Amino acid sequence: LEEPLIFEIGSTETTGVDFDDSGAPAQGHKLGNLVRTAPIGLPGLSEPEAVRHYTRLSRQNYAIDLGLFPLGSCTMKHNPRLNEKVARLPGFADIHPLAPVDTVQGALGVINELAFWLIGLTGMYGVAMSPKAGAHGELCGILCIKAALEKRGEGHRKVVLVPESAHGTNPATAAFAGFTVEDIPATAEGRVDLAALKARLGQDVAAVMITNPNTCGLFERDMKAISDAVHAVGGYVYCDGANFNAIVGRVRPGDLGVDAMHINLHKTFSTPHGGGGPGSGPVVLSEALAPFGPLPFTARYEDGHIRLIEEETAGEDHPDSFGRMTAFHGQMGMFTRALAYILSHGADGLKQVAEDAVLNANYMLRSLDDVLDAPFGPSGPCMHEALFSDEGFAEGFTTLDVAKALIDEGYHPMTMYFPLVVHGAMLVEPTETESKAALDQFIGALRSVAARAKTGDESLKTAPHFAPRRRLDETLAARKPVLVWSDPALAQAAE
Amino acid sequence: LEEPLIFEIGSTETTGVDFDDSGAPAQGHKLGNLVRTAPIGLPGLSEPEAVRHYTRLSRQNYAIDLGLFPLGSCTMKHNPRLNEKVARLPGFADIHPLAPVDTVQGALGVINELAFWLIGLTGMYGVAMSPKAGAHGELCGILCIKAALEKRGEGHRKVVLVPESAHGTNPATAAFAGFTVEDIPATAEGRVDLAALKARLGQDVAAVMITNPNTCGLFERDMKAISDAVHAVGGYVYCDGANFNAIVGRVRPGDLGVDAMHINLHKTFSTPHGGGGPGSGPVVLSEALAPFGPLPFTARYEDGHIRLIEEETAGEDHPDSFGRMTAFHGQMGMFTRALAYILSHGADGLKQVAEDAVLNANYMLRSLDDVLDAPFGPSGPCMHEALFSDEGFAEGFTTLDVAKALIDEGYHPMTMYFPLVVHGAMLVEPTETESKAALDQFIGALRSVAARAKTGDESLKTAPHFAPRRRLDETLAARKPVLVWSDPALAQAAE
Amino acid sequence: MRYLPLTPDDRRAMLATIGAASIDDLFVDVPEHARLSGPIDGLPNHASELAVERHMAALARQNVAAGDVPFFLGAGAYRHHVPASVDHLIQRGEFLTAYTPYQPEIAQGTLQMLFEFQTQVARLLGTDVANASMYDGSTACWEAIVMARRITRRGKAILSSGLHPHYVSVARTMATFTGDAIEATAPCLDAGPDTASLIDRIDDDTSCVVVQYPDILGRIGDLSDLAAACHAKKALLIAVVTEPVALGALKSPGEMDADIVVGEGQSIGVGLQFGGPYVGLFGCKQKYVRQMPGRLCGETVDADGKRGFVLTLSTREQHIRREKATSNICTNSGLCALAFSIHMTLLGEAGLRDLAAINHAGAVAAAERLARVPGVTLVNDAFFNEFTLELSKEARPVVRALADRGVLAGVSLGRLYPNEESLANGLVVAVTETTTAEDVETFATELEEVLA
Amino acid sequence: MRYLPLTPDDRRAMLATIGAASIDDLFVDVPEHARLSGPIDGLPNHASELAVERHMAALARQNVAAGDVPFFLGAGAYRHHVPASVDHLIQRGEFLTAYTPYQPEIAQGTLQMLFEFQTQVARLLGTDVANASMYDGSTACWEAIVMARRITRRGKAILSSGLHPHYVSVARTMATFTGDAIEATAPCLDAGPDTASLIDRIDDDTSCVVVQYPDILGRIGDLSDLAAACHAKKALLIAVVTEPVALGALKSPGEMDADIVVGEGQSIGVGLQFGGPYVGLFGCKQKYVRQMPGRLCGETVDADGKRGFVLTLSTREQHIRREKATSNICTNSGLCALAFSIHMTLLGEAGLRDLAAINHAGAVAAAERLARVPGVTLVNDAFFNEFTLELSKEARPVVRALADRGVLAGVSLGRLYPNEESLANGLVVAVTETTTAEDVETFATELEEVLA
Repeated sequence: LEEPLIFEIGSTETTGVDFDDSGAPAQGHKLGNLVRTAPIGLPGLSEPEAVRHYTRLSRQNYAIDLGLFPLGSCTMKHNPRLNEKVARLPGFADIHPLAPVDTVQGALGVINELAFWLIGLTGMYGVAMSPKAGAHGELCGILCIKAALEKRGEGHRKVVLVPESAHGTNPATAAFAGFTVEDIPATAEGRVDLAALKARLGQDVAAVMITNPNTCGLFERDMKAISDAVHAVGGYVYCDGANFNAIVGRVRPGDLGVDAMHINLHKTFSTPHGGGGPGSGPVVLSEALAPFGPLPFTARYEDGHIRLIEEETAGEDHPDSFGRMTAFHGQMGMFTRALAYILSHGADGLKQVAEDAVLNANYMLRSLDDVLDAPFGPSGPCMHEALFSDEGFAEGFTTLDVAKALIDEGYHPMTMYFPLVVHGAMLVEPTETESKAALDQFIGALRSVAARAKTGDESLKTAPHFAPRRRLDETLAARKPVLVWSDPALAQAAE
Repeated sequence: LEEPLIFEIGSTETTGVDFDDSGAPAQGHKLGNLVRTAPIGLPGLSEPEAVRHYTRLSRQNYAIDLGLFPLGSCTMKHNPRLNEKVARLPGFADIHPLAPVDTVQGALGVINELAFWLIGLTGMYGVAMSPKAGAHGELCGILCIKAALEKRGEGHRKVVLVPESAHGTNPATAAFAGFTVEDIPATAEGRVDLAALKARLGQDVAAVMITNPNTCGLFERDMKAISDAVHAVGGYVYCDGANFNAIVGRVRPGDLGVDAMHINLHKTFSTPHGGGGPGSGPVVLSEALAPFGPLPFTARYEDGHIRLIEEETAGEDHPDSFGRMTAFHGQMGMFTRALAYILSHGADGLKQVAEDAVLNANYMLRSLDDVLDAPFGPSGPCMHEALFSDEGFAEGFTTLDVAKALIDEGYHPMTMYFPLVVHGAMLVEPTETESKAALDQFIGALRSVAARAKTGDESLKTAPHFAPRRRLDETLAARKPVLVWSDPALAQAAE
Repeated sequence: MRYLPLTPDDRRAMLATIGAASIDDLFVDVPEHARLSGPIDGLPNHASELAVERHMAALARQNVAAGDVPFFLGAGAYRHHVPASVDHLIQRGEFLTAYTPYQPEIAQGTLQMLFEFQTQVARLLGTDVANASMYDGSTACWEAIVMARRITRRGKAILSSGLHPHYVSVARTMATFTGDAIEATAPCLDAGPDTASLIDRIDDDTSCVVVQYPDILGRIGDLSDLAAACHAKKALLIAVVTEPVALGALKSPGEMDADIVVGEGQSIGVGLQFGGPYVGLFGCKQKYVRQMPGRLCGETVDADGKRGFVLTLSTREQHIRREKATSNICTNSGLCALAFSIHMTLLGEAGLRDLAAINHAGAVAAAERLARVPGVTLVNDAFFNEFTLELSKEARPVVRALADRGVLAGVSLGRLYPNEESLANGLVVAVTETTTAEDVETFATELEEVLA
Repeated sequence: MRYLPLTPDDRRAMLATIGAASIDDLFVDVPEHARLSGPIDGLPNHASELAVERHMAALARQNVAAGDVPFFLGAGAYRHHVPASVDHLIQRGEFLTAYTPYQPEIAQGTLQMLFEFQTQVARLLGTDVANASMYDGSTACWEAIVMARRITRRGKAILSSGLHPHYVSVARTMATFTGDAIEATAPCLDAGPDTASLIDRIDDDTSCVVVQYPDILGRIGDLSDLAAACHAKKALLIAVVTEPVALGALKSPGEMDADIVVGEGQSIGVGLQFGGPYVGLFGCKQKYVRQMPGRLCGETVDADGKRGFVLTLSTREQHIRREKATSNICTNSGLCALAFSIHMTLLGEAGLRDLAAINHAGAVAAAERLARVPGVTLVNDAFFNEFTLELSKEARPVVRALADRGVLAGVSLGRLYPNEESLANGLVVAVTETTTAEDVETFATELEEVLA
């Protein structure tokens, strides 16, 4: 059954919300000459219709709750329902960001306690909690670096080195902050080329941005040596923490010389993706960078009272802050969820998380490397994700075909064509919340699809066949973008 | 994708629940010689696996949230989410039925306030709140009648008259309480035959049980005359309130001489069906029967304090009570939902509920009576449900075929083969929470299926084709009942 | 009106299709005298969601939630921690807003769940089979007595003095009308249950003996001899379990040869809810399956030969049999059964055993602590997570005094047995995994003050 | 560990398949010095769900929930009643646990919702198009400034003194690094907004003028002249709406020819949540669509010709463009956008207009009542649901004193502008449909005592 758009079934006279009559006394307004007169065009549905519309829509989605979601680098793990429950406690969900500080001590306590854990797990010095998502966190880290350089009078350092396998956000962030981005090459085994990096380092380098574990699913063995070399020339080390889930509880980035790292709370600490956000990207900072972190900032005083540092007190307590990145405190609703997740696992459980994530990925790698090319397979174990290429597919068959065929097998495809360093890359990340039985079932499906790609089964080219939609015309969408609904009757009348 | 059973995917060593170590000190037990030693055989799943199992299972169900659910006599209407929310407030969900009465005044307040509404809406004298479901409520009503008769010294009255179109629970209830059940015939237009009833009345008649509106979807015009006649011979009138939703806010059964009526809270007041309960069946009582109502009983005293009448105080306040029907206070969780529903609608909204339910049913009746036989259509308007028969279907085509074909059209079928008074009955109840657009779509689907039944389209016989399962072999299930899972490996080994 | 989709335009158009001039025309069969013209006097009109939520929340705040105070009530309803995922899953519209699975092709979700539930319940109770749930433990108990009558064709049921008095009351009420004989007495504050007395009283008119395990005072006794004694007289043994968590630590009644085992499943997945809705568990031996009341889900195959599930043996039920039905019941407690089944699946055997061990250990520690309070004596020899204290004073006012001090201290036997002087000083105390050591200490301290 | 399905047996079997002797072998690439052998010192170990829930609930209880007291805070975040069905629907696993819809064939639910959201937002803001949401209003505002720079190739943004100071702060922070010029001043306690002054300052270097509507003091002014003045100088007008409910009563910025309209959508569907997650609204004129930041959902067809939706124009985005992207953003606020869209669908135009009317009427009544308190002057000529009072004393201590008396009285301008002496006595007060007449009366009474 096709689900129509709300504009096709709703009417501007229908509402699913009632108001008490007493609420609207008929007296004069104070809206000046700005009273809205023109219609808005917002359709309404009664509650039964609305519940049905959105319930039906939801069923056209794939989701973690329905099956394994092997998107490499995206870390689709189980979202515990306890976290949803605690985030909805009125004491968290129903408090205002500008409420008097004495009335929100518990909320500040959550921020403080989460900060304590993030610092402890990463071995860093401080943490900026307010960034709204991973990319926002990257920006925060880079801004800290820029502020630190300027404080040192080295604003002339304009180069940020980024490995070619980096997430696209890394160069985008550096460029946004006014830096010049230069690539660092990779070795044949998929890691940063330390020698090449060292050769490039100099007084113009502000920072390197490295993802570790990297986007090929490998740990950067030379991380400490890289950090030392960068520090030696006066630069800073930014670590993209997107893959922190592979090492949480087992490795502290602070021990490897990292100066700043954002943590995607949804990846490592299981806040829900929600079909594309909201994210949350706190940034842990080294002692060198912490003074520059953004407002607002929280600190626990010796009497146990938690005080919020905002503009009015920053001069005293946090004078070098580069300022505000967002209106309020950050993603409080994600903090409560992440804290509940962290407390549930504890230090021992988080270590197990990393171990099981890595174990599941290696099991995937070794269960498939006879039918799929694993370009870095010979280099040794992977971390939390397994990387394959399209090497060996029949002429004209692509990673896209394999991905779409997996849909027909009942799965969401893996990440495709990323990282760019591998041709037709397929990046598979099972996460630690999949059972062995679930992995075996997926491995079976992917083996079968891979075999069809190798033998050139034409039906792959038109997959998916059993999804709510067949392949969609993305070119058409981009060429003549239709971003809002317009009434076809009106459109026709206008012609 | 097939979803395996928990016994096929779980293990007795796996758990989705953690406990704190501190909770279980290793000390001596006090279990005597009854420590369990044998394995139980209960498989466990981790939380991610469990969430996925039950989410996938749920998707094999049809539900009101997915589409129109035209089950006549079952009243599948929208379940407001507000009601779910209030029922989960800790002050309702987390209180013990034997908590000191002073600590549960709000809960007693809910019971009292709902009782106030039920009495007001029905025009009756009192209400027994504790029956656990409609059938339990019927039993309660009949027990009140029996108690009243015995108090009058007329325990010899052993006959309960029941119309042939009655719900099967009516005769079952009367029989369970030790009465002899006799049928009352119906008129050609589908109502109780008043003359035949009067002819049968006498000193042996304890009560009549009448459903009004009746199971043919018609209002019993002669209800008051029936009540008067029954009362004249010393009997009582039990009204099955299953269809009260058709008249709520417009007609008070108390005005028609009813002595007892149960109210299915899920039908009239929208508590969720939940795939088969829990129900709730409060019974409103006339002044003649109220003294015999079951314990516990609540009453509001003049100081506004609500007191619970249990065994210890019944002698004083409620001496003729026939006793307890269930351990505690009844379905409190359903009371909170029903009260929220009632307060949301109010007296004006509930009247609208009845009107829209009746309007929707008549629209259905008149939009289909050209393609389906409507045996009582000529008698005039129906109430909340429209009744059709299989008259005119091609040879060998049945109501069952039409029902199963509706599944392929994306709908749950209507009630089939009930009431028994009509051949191949199809009882369609849209309820008031369906939009005109939803009705039109369903009418279109049913018209098309009806046409195929009339022309004898063979594909109907094997429907459904597009459901999670094809027609299931119910005979096999009943002949050799398999009610629990047993490990096929063990079963094979045993052979 | 937010729940009513029809617009005034819709209503006009539909009346036109019907050929009626007004809504009143559709109510033409209602006699004039019974028609109300406007909304019913004295009842308020509709309210916004915000107003209703405020009103209900204000009522909720007048209650003391168990989680907010030290809490020790049991006696047939127990406070356990229910994982958040349980409540999340039962609220999925596909479960919450589905009907009884009479159309199995589009109800396999509910049906498979019920099949899993039946198997879990049968294994837990130690019976061969189980049904798809009953209203609650007390009605399941009564249905078991009726079932024993059907099987034995005898009319006398002997109820243990350890059976929950509300369960006894339900049985007595119903028996008044059906003519069964119910033998029941109040318990004594003995250290163990009344097994020996029950064995003595079984005779050739006895349809069944009903015994609670653990009993209302928290006592536990071996049922094997009782079962043998019943069977020697061709009577049935019905065991009642009001705390299913106990079966994670204790032998099941089925293992001890009980014929029918019923229970209150509320402890697993459902919560306190002031007494309902709860979920009745009902299991029995295979040979009695066709005499079982309630809904049953069975395995079968579809037209393609695939495994599927259906409601079965419905020829026992009222919608087919009318006055010849085994019971007048036509609902089960489906959503509560789902909650039970999900929670049990999350626990698994390992989790259930751990849960039981923690409950028991907590109860042992609490019993020892409370027994050290001057004026308090522990009645039980053996117990699971609930035990009875004999106080130096009448327990009812003590419970009220402790409530005023913010401790919900247990259930006084005076409330359960208002007419039994000998029980007036008895207090039944339950301890679960939700009880902390601080809760126990607070209770002990306050109790000492109140008893002083 | 309840979230980890692997059993010890599974782990052994999988290591065998991999050919590794132990888990440590898989971490061989981590240098010795960086490997931690056991769990990290000083951090506690795992905890039960019960323990975690208790801990979090204890923290939650240390906060004063807005619903428990008379509450008048706004200034960029508003308390509105969100229907229960909104929260129910966004918790469906298929929405909650889905990823960004990069595989459109199995993500039509999210995509169609986003298309509906974009249309709702565009209509509400009065723009031709809208994107699939931004982090929040403040970041959307900054992205709009950057977008104006891209379009005009000019580097100076003029910010109205009525723009939320946190929004100004975000713009200033970011501009520090990007080199843009930001002109901004603090507001004066005038009765109307600073439109005239803004018009005067537009010059040929101006990329955009940013104006809030209603502004931080709750004032509302016609944007038409300002738009014309901008366009005369080839600058863009960016309008910022922090209270979208206002647009149910007021002309939209788009109607008054604003080029880009951004907003904070939190009022609809999302709730207060101590500041986040919120949902940024972003709409603009059709001609600027390819310069928009953020995700966009577009209509297309599938291989069978059926209508479907995809993320589109992603060539603007970082995962394709890397350092040439329009923004470094790679998430939207999907679930909050869903909540917004569902709530807006439930409201519909009629409901939104009613909601706005009730908010406004309540605010008018409250302003009149509060202005009668001695020592209180109403600043605004016109306002929607928020207005500014000038008190006879410094507002910050007054707010604290009222909090001690159980009234959350509004946002003091001293908190927002700590360095502006002239604003110290200003108090911004918001009134919504959740504010009762009793709340207002309590506020007025307590305020009178505190000011006395």
